[in-house]
Amino acid sequence: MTTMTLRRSDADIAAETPERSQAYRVARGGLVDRRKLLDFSFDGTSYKGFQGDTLASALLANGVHLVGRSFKYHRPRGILSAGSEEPNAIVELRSGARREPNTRATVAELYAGLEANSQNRWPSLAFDALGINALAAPIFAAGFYYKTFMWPASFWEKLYEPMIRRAAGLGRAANAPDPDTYDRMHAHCDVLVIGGGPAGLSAALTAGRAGARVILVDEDFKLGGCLLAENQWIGSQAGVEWAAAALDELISLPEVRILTRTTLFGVYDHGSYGAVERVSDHLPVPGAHAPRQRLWRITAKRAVLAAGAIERPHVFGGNDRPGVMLAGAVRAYINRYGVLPGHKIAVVTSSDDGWRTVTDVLAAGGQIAAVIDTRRSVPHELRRAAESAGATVVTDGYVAGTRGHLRLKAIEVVDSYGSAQTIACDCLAMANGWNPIVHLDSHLSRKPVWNEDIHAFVPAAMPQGMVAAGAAAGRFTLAECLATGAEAAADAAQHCGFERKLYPVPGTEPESTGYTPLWRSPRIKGKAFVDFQNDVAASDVELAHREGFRAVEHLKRYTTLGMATDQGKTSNLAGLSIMAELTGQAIPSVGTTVFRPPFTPVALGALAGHHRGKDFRATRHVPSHAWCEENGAVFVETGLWLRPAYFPRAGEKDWLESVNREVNTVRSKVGICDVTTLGKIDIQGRDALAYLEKFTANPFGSLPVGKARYAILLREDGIVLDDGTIARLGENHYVMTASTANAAKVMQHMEFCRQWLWPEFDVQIASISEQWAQYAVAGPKARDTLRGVVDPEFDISNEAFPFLASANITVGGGIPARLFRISFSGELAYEIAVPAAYGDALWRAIMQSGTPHGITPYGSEALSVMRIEKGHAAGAEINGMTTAADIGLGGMLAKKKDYIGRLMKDRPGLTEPDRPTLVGVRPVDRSKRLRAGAHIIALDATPSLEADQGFLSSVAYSPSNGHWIGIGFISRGPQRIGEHVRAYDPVRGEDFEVEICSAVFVDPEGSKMHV
Amino acid sequence: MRYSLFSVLGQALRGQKDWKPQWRDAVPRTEYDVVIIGGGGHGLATAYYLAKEHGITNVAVLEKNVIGSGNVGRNTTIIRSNYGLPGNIPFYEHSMKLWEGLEQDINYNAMVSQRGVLNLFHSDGQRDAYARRGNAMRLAGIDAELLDREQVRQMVPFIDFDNARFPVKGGLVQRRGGTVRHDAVAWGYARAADERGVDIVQNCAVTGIARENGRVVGVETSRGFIRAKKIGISVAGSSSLLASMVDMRLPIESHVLQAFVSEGLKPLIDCVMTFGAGHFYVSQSDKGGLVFGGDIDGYNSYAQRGNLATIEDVMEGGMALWPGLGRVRLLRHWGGIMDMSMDGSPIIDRTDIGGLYLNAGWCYGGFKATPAAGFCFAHTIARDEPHPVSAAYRLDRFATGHLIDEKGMGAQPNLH
Amino acid sequence: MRIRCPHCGERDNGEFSYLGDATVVRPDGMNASAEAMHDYVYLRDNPAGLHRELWYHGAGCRSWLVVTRDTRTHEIRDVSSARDVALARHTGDAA
Amino acid sequence: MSEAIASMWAPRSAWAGYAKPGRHGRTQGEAGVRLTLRDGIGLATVIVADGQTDALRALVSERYGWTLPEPGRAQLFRDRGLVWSAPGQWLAVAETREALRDLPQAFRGVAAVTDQSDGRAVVRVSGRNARTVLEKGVAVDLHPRAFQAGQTAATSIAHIGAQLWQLDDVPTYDVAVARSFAGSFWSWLTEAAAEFGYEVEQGPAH
Repeated sequence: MTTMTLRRSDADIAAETPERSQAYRVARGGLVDRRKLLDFSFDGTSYKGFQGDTLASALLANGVHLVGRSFKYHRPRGILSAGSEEPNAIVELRSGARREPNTRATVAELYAGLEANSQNRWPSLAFDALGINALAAPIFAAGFYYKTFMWPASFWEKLYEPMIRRAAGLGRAANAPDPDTYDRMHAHCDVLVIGGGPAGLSAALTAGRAGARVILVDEDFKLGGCLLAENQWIGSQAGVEWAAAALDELISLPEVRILTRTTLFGVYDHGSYGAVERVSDHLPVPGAHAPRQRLWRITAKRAVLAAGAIERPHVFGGNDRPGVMLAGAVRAYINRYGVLPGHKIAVVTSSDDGWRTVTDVLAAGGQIAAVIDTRRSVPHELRRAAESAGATVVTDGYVAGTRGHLRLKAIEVVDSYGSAQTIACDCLAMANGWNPIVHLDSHLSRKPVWNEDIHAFVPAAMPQGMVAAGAAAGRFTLAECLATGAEAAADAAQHCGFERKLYPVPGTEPESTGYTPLWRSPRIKGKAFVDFQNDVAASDVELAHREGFRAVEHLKRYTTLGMATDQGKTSNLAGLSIMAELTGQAIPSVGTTVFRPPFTPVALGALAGHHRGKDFRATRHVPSHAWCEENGAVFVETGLWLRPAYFPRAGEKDWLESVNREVNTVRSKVGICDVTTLGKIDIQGRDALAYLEKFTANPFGSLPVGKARYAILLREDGIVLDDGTIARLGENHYVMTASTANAAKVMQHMEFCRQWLWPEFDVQIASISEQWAQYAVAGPKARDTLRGVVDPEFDISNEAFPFLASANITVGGGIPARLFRISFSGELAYEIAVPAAYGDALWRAIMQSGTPHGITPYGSEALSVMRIEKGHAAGAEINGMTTAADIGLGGMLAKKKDYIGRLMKDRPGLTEPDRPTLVGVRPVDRSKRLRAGAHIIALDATPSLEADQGFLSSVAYSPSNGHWIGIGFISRGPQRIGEHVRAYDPVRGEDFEVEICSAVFVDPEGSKMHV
Repeated sequence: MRYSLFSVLGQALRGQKDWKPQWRDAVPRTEYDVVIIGGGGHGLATAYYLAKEHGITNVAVLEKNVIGSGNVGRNTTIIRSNYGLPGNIPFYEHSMKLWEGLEQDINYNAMVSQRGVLNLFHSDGQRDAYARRGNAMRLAGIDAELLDREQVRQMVPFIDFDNARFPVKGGLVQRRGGTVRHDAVAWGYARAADERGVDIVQNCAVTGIARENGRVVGVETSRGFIRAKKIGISVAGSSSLLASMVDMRLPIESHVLQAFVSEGLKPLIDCVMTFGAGHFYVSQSDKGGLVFGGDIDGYNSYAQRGNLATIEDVMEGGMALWPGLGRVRLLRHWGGIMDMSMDGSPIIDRTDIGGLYLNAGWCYGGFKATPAAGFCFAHTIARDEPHPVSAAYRLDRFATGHLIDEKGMGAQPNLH
Repeated sequence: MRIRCPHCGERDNGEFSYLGDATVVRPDGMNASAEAMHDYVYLRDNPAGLHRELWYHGAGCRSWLVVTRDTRTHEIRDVSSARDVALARHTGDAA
Repeated sequence: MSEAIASMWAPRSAWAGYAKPGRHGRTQGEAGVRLTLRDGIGLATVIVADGQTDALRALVSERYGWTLPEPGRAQLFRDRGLVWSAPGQWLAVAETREALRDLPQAFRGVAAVTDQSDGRAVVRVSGRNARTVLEKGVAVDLHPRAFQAGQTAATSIAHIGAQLWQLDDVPTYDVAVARSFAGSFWSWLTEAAAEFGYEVEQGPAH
């Protein structure tokens, strides 16, 4: 038997003298590496711990129990558990941009230099000013805020709410971008084993030996689960040794993947699972090129849920006092970490396994102050052992209250006769039975079922290939864990096509798991907490009952029970049991809480992975991108594309001057613009024309080979989907363009029509958007410019290649190209396409060829100005709400064919004469700047919704006109040309007179395109 | 007992012993003037306004589960009236006005918090669309401000202004928008309706709707037949299932929308903020949790849970907008079932069946509409004609083409 | 969610986009009525249970698929090529 | 055409501006991943006309000695052949674009052919950690029990549409993405490969 290295008085404990390093560390034993001493700090005080410690075990080794303040009452809180269920010991880990609020000290691995701070306290943890809230606890009952803070109404935002918000919340998030990276991994397996305790290890061994692809996931940094925390034997080996041997064998199996430090947080449909691996959280900072965490997206044919169970606290007065712990946690700190959590430890138990604590404490050299068993009969040998160690043993008793402030000093015990006594102790271990971890199987909306034998919810019929084993299935003995894990895995492997083979399970010591839970102490002194973190007391459950919040969902929402960061892992059942008692129902009749993913909280960064900053979404570059960058283009995000917006030149004072120059140059000389972003679709096949006739709203039957035509597409509801051009390259060969924004949508729609609506058509459709670099070359000198790049055998004169002509040509001495004579700008214009690898070369060649003609590159801004000058509808007009008639193209629609959208476009609401219709607008005072989004109202109107007559959709400064112009939708617009109205734009403080005019501001006859 | 600071203080001294159930758990009677199917926010508000505005108190609200267990308790608590189309604007503004006086009206603190709703934009086109919307709001007398990048930076300095894939160019803010404690809305309306005599019947599932001569006469329920002169359906998420009981097909699909909450944090963000270049919106609850969401999962579902692809999409949006969130942890995510309508707008109307009324199709915008939906649905039921502010929400608008399609997505519910 | 594309095998639902009800049939041709078109475009059974629905494997083989799925549990009973289903439907019309 | 212009007509690599030859990422030990940029290869979409699958099968066999692959399969010999890409659709692959130049003519009436040689950026991923790197982005099971040499998948990687095919059991993969996405794909690929160290090299020029 070992003894403690130091014996300390209570006064010493209260003083928390840091220089007495690791005073509570047992001399030997535990799984920490005592050769690796680590420095760390908590609230600015330095301590030492060992490799293999958690922050919690290291703090306990140093006698630190007080680690946090509660949410509402700011009560001092300590360390309840030794695992991820911890509600109390949550701290801010690290600092600066890496600060991690609400980190559970019980799972935070110790590393050299770890820095942690308590949270939700001011000015200090020991003296928290808001501790005064505890005094006001009689007022701050559940739901009190629904009943007050209502007068006067304006005070809520100004006074009450800011006050509440400052007081509420827990830790502080970092206030800088997260400097670390997050990785993502897709993994597939036959058998996923969740949990690396005895059941999980047994399962992984069985499935792995069968040859199945196995993934074993455990949230801990060490495999073994309860074997690490308990003194148990498997065959001739200590449990820990058996686990180590199992791990060795698993590592030797090539198809077994072991993921430690990995929490399986969510179960999704069809065998999809989410897990997060904390790759670098046990290090001061991630290594070079290493992520902080990695999201595992696992697809498994079968899963064995061996996640274990969570011990239940007792509900009695002051059960939240630092020093009050779960009994299993006390054993874990002793056996795994070599730490005695107290000098004089008392045990309150409703189960046989609580008595193990007595054995373990004594074995570690600790003192047992008392054992209170809430049951009538206790095995004699257990009682004798405790009494012979000097402990007071009370049966059929309970704990009513606790004493101490920042640390437990004594408990008030009531015996079976109802008489009370005070027993001094600095740690109380609670053993009230175990709840199987049913969280994961309830993620797919399965409700667990009540098992009266073990007084706990257990998984119901499991969803989609999952099966529970071991403690997670309510099979608590070590023998059952090993056996059920193996059986579940053997079945799973068999399902996946492997031989079902069970290996002999090694023997274990007999275990008694009998217990009769005490849901709450009959007499309670002080506040008895059900949900520690959210400060929900038994009295709050009573109040909820009184006010009619009796269903589990109401109870939870009214009291906030189970809604804290621990999701009520240690509290839900206690709340239900009290409500059951109050309503005279059985526990399952009150209801079950549906646990939501994630099992434990997951960093947002891990779920986002690579996709942040510039990598949030892909960036598509146009073929001329390199040239544009070299030449100082200003780029703009257009969907996923990055397009050159304009090309500033030295001496130009703002973007407008550059854009004006680009427009003027195009209109007077020549310009080149990268229009590769357009969708380009190749359509071939015997029925290509028949298909297009049904697909497009305007007729195409008469389009000859070598010609292009504007195309208008409707949705089936009669609204315009998109517009583009269709060129006929051959008898059964067309190429269509779609707008940049709608390219993917149009392609999907075409496939829908081909595959689903009209499968009988023999038509082949391929996207060629990426294959071709395509440039608009526009302006009076466009032909002269192109002449310099088009191979000489091709005649591109106006006669040979008139407006709307299209042809396959070659450039640069045999490079295949496509030439279309189409114009968005209203000028003599071409679009020329070459295979994208030659896009850069073509651009440079055109720039060179155009230099004598004064060519300018122009960007999306000038492109937009020129299309507005021509009154062409684009994205702001084809906005999903407008009909072809609305944008002035009603006359183009075919009369004699069936096509998508034909019937629905004629509904009365879409054909009303008052519908806002596309027209132009110009300011009466030509110096005024129009703004898109301004509404149109009559000159004498009082602004109101009823006065609204339309709005401006697109505006531009027109260098050709020398003033701002706009196009937009105005009720009966085309009939009101010349009328003056107001452009009403209060969000930008503008309201001035404008004139309704034709939407075509430049070359209304369209003669320039035809020269 | 009336709720006030004094009653709370008084009860603090008496150990909170005198509080009574906030509403009676009523046993259904055999006949009512009006039966409202659905004890969510809308159904309870409808019952309250039937009693308050129209003096109709012989009303039952039938809820298959417990009240407030549907979308009123599963949403992200946002209220706003920043719509752009004339069919929507007056309705949502009416709702906003009701929110502004709600707590005093029903004597229940639902924590209506007008902390502002900020919609970010990232392109000139988006700016113009928001300007159009803001101007429409201003025309209707609703507050709206267009902010430039620097003004946005002052409101939310922590978002990514330096390295963003889609740089923030500005925002549209409605300062009267904000959040409300969602559960309290259901409970508050329940308590206020109960006080006026409405029966709130829980655990009472409607299994059939009985008709005689083209008129409804009552409902079959798990607790027996209940006669009713008029029946209002207010069961967002399940509207099609109820409609199928009278052989109606609706322009609605049921879809799952996920919502998310982070661990509790000290105050970080003081408004509701929406990302304009991805699916992400966020606010912070009074308890400190960041409440956020994104796009619907996109497929028909009644399962109240979603899948990882959407979760990742939302988190990517969150990290892109607010890279300081990387180490903040997601605490919980869940799903609610939306009535996704064919134009993204709701229906408050009579049906072709006498005495049967429909309140449906709220997409993911139903919570903010709760007071006005109740108010207008009560009006429609009581007067047999639409209330002027909800007059556009007709069931036949899909046939007539009077669509209210704010997003311009057309007849595909999962795109709204 | 995982969808077993009949051409590509099982894939994550993120690769697919959803359109909706596959039981409604477009009233094709010049004789179609506006009323029938309205029903096709707007009205849905929206069942809680098995639902035949159209998905597009956009990030894979660009096939439209008819998926039979339970909307209460997301369980998928069948996935077929939409074109095959459509061709069978057309053949059925002719017969 | 002037001589000055003629000298300009050089194709530009889809990876130009993004990929830099040499060793990157983790510096210790041998690079775990080798990234070979495959420029100048020939690619073409072949879509069979209705009812012509048998005719196409015969044609590819007679004319090119290729096999028409079943769904999910790639039939390549010395970097030439067909990769299945969709029902009735294949991607023809050759070491040069010229090698596929006569395809449209050869398949006339049987299949529609569209050149995609410039539409895709192709990178060959090999080395010890090749599969692991791809598994970071590919949701398809690449384990040898599920995916072997001669198999292909059209899928998405980091939100970018991609087609990959496995060339051998080492394993070596070719990954093709749309050309305009090359920069973003490269950003993902190199971030995924950095922890193993990676070597970038230009593929053989043709």
